[in-house]
Amino acid sequence: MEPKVIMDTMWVLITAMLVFFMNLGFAAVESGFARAKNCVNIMSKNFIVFAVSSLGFLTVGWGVMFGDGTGLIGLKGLFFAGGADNSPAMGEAYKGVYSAISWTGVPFWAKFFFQLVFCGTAATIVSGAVCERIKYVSFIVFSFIMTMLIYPVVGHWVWGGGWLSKLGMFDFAGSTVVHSVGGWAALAGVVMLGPRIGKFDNGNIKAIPGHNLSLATLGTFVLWFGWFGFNPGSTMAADPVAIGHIAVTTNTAAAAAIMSATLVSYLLIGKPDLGMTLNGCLAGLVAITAPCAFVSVGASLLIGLIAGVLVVLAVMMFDRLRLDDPVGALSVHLVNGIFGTICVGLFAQDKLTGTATGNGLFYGGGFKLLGYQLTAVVSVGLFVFVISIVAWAVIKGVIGLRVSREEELRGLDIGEHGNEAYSGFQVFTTE
Amino acid sequence: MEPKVIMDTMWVLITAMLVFFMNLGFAAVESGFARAKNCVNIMSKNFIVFAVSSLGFLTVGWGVMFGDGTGLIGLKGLFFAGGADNSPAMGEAYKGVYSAISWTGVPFWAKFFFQLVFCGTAATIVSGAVCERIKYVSFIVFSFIMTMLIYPVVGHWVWGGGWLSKLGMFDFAGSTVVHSVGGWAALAGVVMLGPRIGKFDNGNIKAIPGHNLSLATLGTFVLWFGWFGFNPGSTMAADPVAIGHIAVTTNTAAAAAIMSATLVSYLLIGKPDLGMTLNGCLAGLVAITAPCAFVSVGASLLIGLIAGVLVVLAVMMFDRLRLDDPVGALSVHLVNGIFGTICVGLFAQDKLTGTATGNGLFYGGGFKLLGYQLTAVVSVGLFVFVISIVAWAVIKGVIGLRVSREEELRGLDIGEHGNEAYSGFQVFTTE
Amino acid sequence: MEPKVIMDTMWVLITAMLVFFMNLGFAAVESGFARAKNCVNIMSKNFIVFAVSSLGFLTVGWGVMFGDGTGLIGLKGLFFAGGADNSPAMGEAYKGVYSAISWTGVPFWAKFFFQLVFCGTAATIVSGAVCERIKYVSFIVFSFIMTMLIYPVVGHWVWGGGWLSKLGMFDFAGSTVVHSVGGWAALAGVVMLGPRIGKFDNGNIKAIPGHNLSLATLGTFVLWFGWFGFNPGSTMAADPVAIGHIAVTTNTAAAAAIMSATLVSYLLIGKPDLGMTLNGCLAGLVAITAPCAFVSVGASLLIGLIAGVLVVLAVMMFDRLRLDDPVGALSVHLVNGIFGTICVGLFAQDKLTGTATGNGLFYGGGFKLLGYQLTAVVSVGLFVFVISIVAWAVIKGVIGLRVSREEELRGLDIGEHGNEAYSGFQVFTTE
Amino acid sequence: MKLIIAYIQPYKLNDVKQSLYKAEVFKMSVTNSLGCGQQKGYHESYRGVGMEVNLLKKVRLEIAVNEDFVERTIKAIIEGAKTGQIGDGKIFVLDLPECIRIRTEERGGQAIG
Amino acid sequence: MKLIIAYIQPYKLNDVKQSLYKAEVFKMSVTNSLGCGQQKGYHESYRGVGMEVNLLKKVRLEIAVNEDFVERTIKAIIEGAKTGQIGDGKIFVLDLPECIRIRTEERGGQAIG
Amino acid sequence: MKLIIAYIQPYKLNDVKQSLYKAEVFKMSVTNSLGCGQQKGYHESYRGVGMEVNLLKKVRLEIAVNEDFVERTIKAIIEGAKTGQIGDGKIFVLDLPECIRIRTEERGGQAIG
Ligand SMILES: Nc1ncnc2c1ncn2[C@@H]1O[C@H](COP(=O)(O)OP(=O)(O)O)[C@@H](O)[C@H]1O
Ligand SMILES: Nc1ncnc2c1ncn2[C@@H]1O[C@H](COP(=O)(O)OP(=O)(O)O)[C@@H](O)[C@H]1O
Ligand SMILES: Nc1ncnc2c1ncn2[C@@H]1O[C@H](COP(=O)(O)OP(=O)(O)O)[C@@H](O)[C@H]1O
Repeated sequence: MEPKVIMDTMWVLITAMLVFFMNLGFAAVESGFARAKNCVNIMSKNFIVFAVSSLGFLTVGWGVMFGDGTGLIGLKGLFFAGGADNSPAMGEAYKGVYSAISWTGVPFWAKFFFQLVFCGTAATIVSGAVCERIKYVSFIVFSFIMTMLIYPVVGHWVWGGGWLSKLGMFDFAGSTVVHSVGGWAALAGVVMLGPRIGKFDNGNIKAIPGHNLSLATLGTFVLWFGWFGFNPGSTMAADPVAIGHIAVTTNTAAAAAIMSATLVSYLLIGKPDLGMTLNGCLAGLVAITAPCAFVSVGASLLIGLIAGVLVVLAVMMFDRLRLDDPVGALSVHLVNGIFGTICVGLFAQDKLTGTATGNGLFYGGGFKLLGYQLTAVVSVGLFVFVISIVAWAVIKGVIGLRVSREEELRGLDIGEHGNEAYSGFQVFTTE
Repeated sequence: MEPKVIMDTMWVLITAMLVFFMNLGFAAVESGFARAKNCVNIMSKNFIVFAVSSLGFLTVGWGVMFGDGTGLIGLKGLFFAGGADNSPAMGEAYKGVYSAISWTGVPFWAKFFFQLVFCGTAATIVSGAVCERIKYVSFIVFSFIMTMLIYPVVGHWVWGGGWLSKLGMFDFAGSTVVHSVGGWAALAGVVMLGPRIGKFDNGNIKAIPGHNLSLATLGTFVLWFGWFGFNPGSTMAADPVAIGHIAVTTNTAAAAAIMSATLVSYLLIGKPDLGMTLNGCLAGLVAITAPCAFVSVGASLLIGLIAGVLVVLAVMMFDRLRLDDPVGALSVHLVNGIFGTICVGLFAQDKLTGTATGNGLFYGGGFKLLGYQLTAVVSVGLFVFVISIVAWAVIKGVIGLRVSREEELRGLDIGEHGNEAYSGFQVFTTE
Repeated sequence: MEPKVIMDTMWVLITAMLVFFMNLGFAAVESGFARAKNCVNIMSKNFIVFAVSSLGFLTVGWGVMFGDGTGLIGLKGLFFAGGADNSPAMGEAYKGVYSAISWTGVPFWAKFFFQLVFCGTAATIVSGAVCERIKYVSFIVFSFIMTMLIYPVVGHWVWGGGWLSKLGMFDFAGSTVVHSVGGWAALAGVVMLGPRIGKFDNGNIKAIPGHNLSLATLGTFVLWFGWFGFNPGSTMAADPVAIGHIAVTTNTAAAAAIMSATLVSYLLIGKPDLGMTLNGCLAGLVAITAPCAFVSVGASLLIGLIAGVLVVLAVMMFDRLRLDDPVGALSVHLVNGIFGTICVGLFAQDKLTGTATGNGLFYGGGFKLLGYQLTAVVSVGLFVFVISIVAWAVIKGVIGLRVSREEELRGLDIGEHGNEAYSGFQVFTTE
Repeated sequence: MKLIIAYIQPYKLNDVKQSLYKAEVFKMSVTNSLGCGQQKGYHESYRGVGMEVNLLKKVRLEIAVNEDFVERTIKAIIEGAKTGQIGDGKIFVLDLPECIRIRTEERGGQAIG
Repeated sequence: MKLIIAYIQPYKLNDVKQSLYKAEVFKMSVTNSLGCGQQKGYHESYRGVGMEVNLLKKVRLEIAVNEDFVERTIKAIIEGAKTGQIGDGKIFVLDLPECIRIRTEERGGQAIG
Repeated sequence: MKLIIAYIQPYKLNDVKQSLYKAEVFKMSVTNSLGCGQQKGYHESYRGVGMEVNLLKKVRLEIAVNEDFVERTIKAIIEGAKTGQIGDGKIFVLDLPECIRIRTEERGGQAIG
């Protein structure tokens, strides 16, 4: 096979592996920010969720997302990724039912694997926001819905040849498709579940410190690392100039967000809170995900700085709104997923690394692109939030969403799994 | 040099690095499943074991495994990987004493490094099964024997041009060569050592919970991640179709095994035990290791489902058999290493990704291939178990195998290393 | 673009990602070797330091290091990596202001990203040595100086076309440029800060055990893993023979150092101390960093063995000298950075993997190369130590270096960040 | 003087502290403890092997008070800890012949507060 | 009533619980503790610097009983904890003038069990 | 016999052990504890939400001694723990009617040491 296919396949698979590795990062961040008594449960959720994604996306999700169909949903080759396909043939040469992704010249299963790890990321985002009170089985059921229906449908709109892509909306690596989708579904879950016992006792907000900030820090490093697969990999081709550029915009946004989040938390809280620094890093990464290939390194710096401020304010805002998100998933993925999507409309430079996005507002492109981006933000938000509320409601009705008060007090590790995370350690749980 | 050599070398080295990284995974899983008082010792064992492998495989192991020789053992270029070799020359063009591995066109040290990390994996598997009671030095000595003799001999049989490869037996990435070998050696160690104090007190089986399930979970994620080097890398060439296919069969088997192991443990134990979920993942990965390149994605799903069930039953069985394996190494690597080797004989499809394996039983190939696979299972099992028993026995005679009762009660960290793993933490050790 | 550029870019970016990942390793090792009460602070420092590096190296550092200029410092294209550049054009074809690095044919931002992660490593080395007593903000300020001035200047001398490179001194992957620089800056910090309370009470040396040796072990594994990016990646081109060779020399030195450090600590301390085993691994890796591409595998074994001995003796020596380095950063990076640089002068074989280093002393090259190496050791040592002392002194004068005694006793986590690393755990801090 | 030892449910610690403050009892020492009493334990399992856990997490309070504070202290603890459900805990009252404040070496009643 | 405090070897906890159950003593509180006694400590080292550890891990039991239970409780503890080797531990018996069950506010003897 | 309970600053544990050894008091039990007293607490925050921490880390000593050792033990503790600053801690002295050495079943005075 000619070199290009080989090189592109290597690039796609290696970056996909890095994105897969982000599952470890999410597991570590989310359990680290939660209490020791719920650690086994969070680890279990974050571990099994990728298994669920793998099966859900294989059996139906892929078909819904990439199958040729209407502007709203894929219809052909729906099940078991089993439609006709002659990858790595590209463009004209491609004969098959997954034409929306025939722009990349890698073998079929390489495409599938790369798309799968993105689907898994969207699903795992939900886990953190609903943790410390949700039933294990209820989360598993929702994850199946997420990976077989919710994510693939939005994915079809933006990356599967659906109406948003036709419209001219751009989301390079998934600020909307992955992070906002995960964020909206998480928000619906938080609303349906209500806060953890003691979080908002008699009117005032109580701090419920995470049990292991080492774990949370390592997890954030892993996510940062994995993002070098997430963004540069989304070229799905080893285009030297593009991947180099994206690696730097991605890293610069993260760095800037770390600094601004740390500074802002220092100013607002009085001390540089590690949790905020970590969330800041993730906020910058989420925000640069959509525009990473379309904006200059300078713009990525600016985007990062803003993202870092946004996330700190958002964390405090959600507390004020009495929305209990133990790990800051909403502030990171929802708020900055939206912000990042909008940034494309503001900072994009036409053909910067090849893609003809047209210019964003600040580069003389006017409101055209920005309008498309906002359309996506609103429509995706509406769709995902509504369908998720419905899904959570149905689950609540059939098997229930929340563990008993007694179980929540003792911890979900014993209640849901009969395990203890740190057997032998003296853990003092007074809430 | 022409592109193919460059691309293949990159692929071989990068995947080898991922496999190297699995050492971290094993260290985390095994120490996480053990008690805090033995954590330093397990970390030390899992850390030094790769150093031992590096030296053992360099000085002798490589030669024994790949040196031209008899069907049973390599004889040429035995020491210090120093034989004549003109890699990356391939096939006909190859002139050297390591012809069995001349089918891959990468430079010599790239071949060596890739094979080394596999040798290291086999050695590290033993560590977990014998932990919490074995003397540090005794383990080190055994690891030298393992990496200089036991592993290379079996490796020669299957991958070094030995009798099993000539016979027509297939083990793509090492269900037998790596995992069964590690498993059999571990079983011999477990038998020679006996159970930990208190494990089988007065007839009934006692649970000895691991001290850090966060660590165990992260470790399993790392192993899953590393397996994308282990299996797709075993092409030792960047063959796009093959590596994409293998990445997906590997992941699908893991996902299926996670689901089935979790479900079965829920049914048998009453709750979804995290330890079983994690072991399930590893079981699926071990089982798909031999057949990953020879079977369809559908078959990999089935193989995974079965592996997940097997591992849960095996964990319980070994307890009933009074074989004390603190981390489930036998259930994962031995049982599923055998199962995976057999799966080749059942599910293989001829030339699916190129290799002419012939068809397995379920694809009309009859019992021919299955027979070869079983021959390997039995012969390797006999050889490794017997030689390991002898090795352990000799070590026992000369330097002893097991720490004193007093040391075991206080913990091997203080006894063997004079260290504490979690200084400052209140660790309550009542067994 | 022709394959070579694509392959080289992939290699450069992927190895750069591995080096980035080493930040996690440093964070884990350093916090694991420190006490629980300072864990949040160390994690914060090691996390933010890469953000600082990213901004510092982008705004000024890159230009100082690679900008065309004098033998001492870069002058052109100084700010925001913004000079003229037509990468991936190479050698003759290159037109731009960063000609010193035009020997590699990858796009500009790929070069930048690769060099950035090395700069980050140098900065992060300081963190461990000064931990458990330094003010968060003071460390951040120093890190800016480090990444905008100190590191880039030395980098210019050796890798940026400066006087040492002209002289004929060789440092393949940075034993001097990265590790010694980090080590000298750390030494200056240790001198200016003084020891932790209680470390050298009334004349005798007190052990202050690290709080989490699991974390330290995982961190060392990650560093070992990352080093396969650090050394083989420094080819900045996917040269199959070279990268395979480097991977094996790197690993062999690490393995040998692990064995010798463990043995020596067993002989000197009475038991194989895990901390020494881990430091041994890092010592071997640092020592082989400069010579990895210039020496044989056999030589790397020898280099590793010596490095492992050196690090154990150095750790004990610094204690005797009343220099309090909680994590052994000086023994690892400074001592072995120097040793590794010298090894080039001793073990180098001309053109072994292409570079015309000339032969080292032991290969009949006489004292010529050795002389150049020693010149580098001395000049870099003088420059970095003096400028660092000045920098630390200024910071001390302006904002202070050290936290209050009361804060140090309670822990910097609460004092500097208002956080606790392990909320809920009973941590018994009697010093 | 008396030394009052109380075992309470961990999640009740804050309530008890509040009611003690209300009763102007400001000094106390708190230790985590495991308790076995009427309250039934729970079932855990690990890798397929079950185990009964009947040592439940409790918080142990130790409060030294002068005679005239004894009753209000007890009342305050009950007020804060009582739910009426098994597991609420116990209070033990011991005689305390002597008490010394290390800082001032004061002894007896005035050293307590 | 008496308050019995016992220090035992950690790995003896289960045996002591068994023998206490046999003696129909079902209620107790357990804390982990570090003890310094006749039993000699051990040597640790960290990065080349040695340290003597003479505070050994022990388990502390606190059991409140009525007078008629004192002796059988002591006997039960000894039965479960005794190995005849240094480090077995100690039992301390204190007077317990008052005992209150938080749940019911019962006092004295009937509150103990 | 007396049972001496002392709360001290954690970082003073070694000094106290030294002075106790000097006073020939070799046996003790040590537990970590959280204390609330005169010493003011500190402010923590987590993800933007503040919290007052007024339970400070303390070390709890339990030492059983014969009458003639009581005063020297108290003096030794004060000597080791006293800094003159708030937070130094407290010493409580209880009567200890009975003491048993599990290993030998000895009782009373000779079982203490
Ligand atoms: N006799 C006793 N001796 C020591 N501790 C006791 C005793 N009785 C109760 N406790 C402590 O009080 C806690 C609550 O007692 P329990 O019997 O469970 O609740 P209740 O008193 O409401 O029935 C126990 O877990 C134990 O820690
Ligand atoms: N006088 C004492 N005061 C407080 N605790 C004590 C005293 N004597 C013994 N202990 C506790 O009992 C434990 C066992 O005592 P030790 O002297 O080691 O064993 P033995 O009594 O069998 O000689 C000690 O570790 C300590 O925790
Ligand atoms: N009345 C009391 N009851 C129980 N513990 C006390 C009492 N008074 C003090 N303590 C313990 O002693 C510690 C030190 O007391 P504190 O009042 O802070 O110092 P000082 O006695 O020097 O004013 C407290 O943290 C607490 O653990």
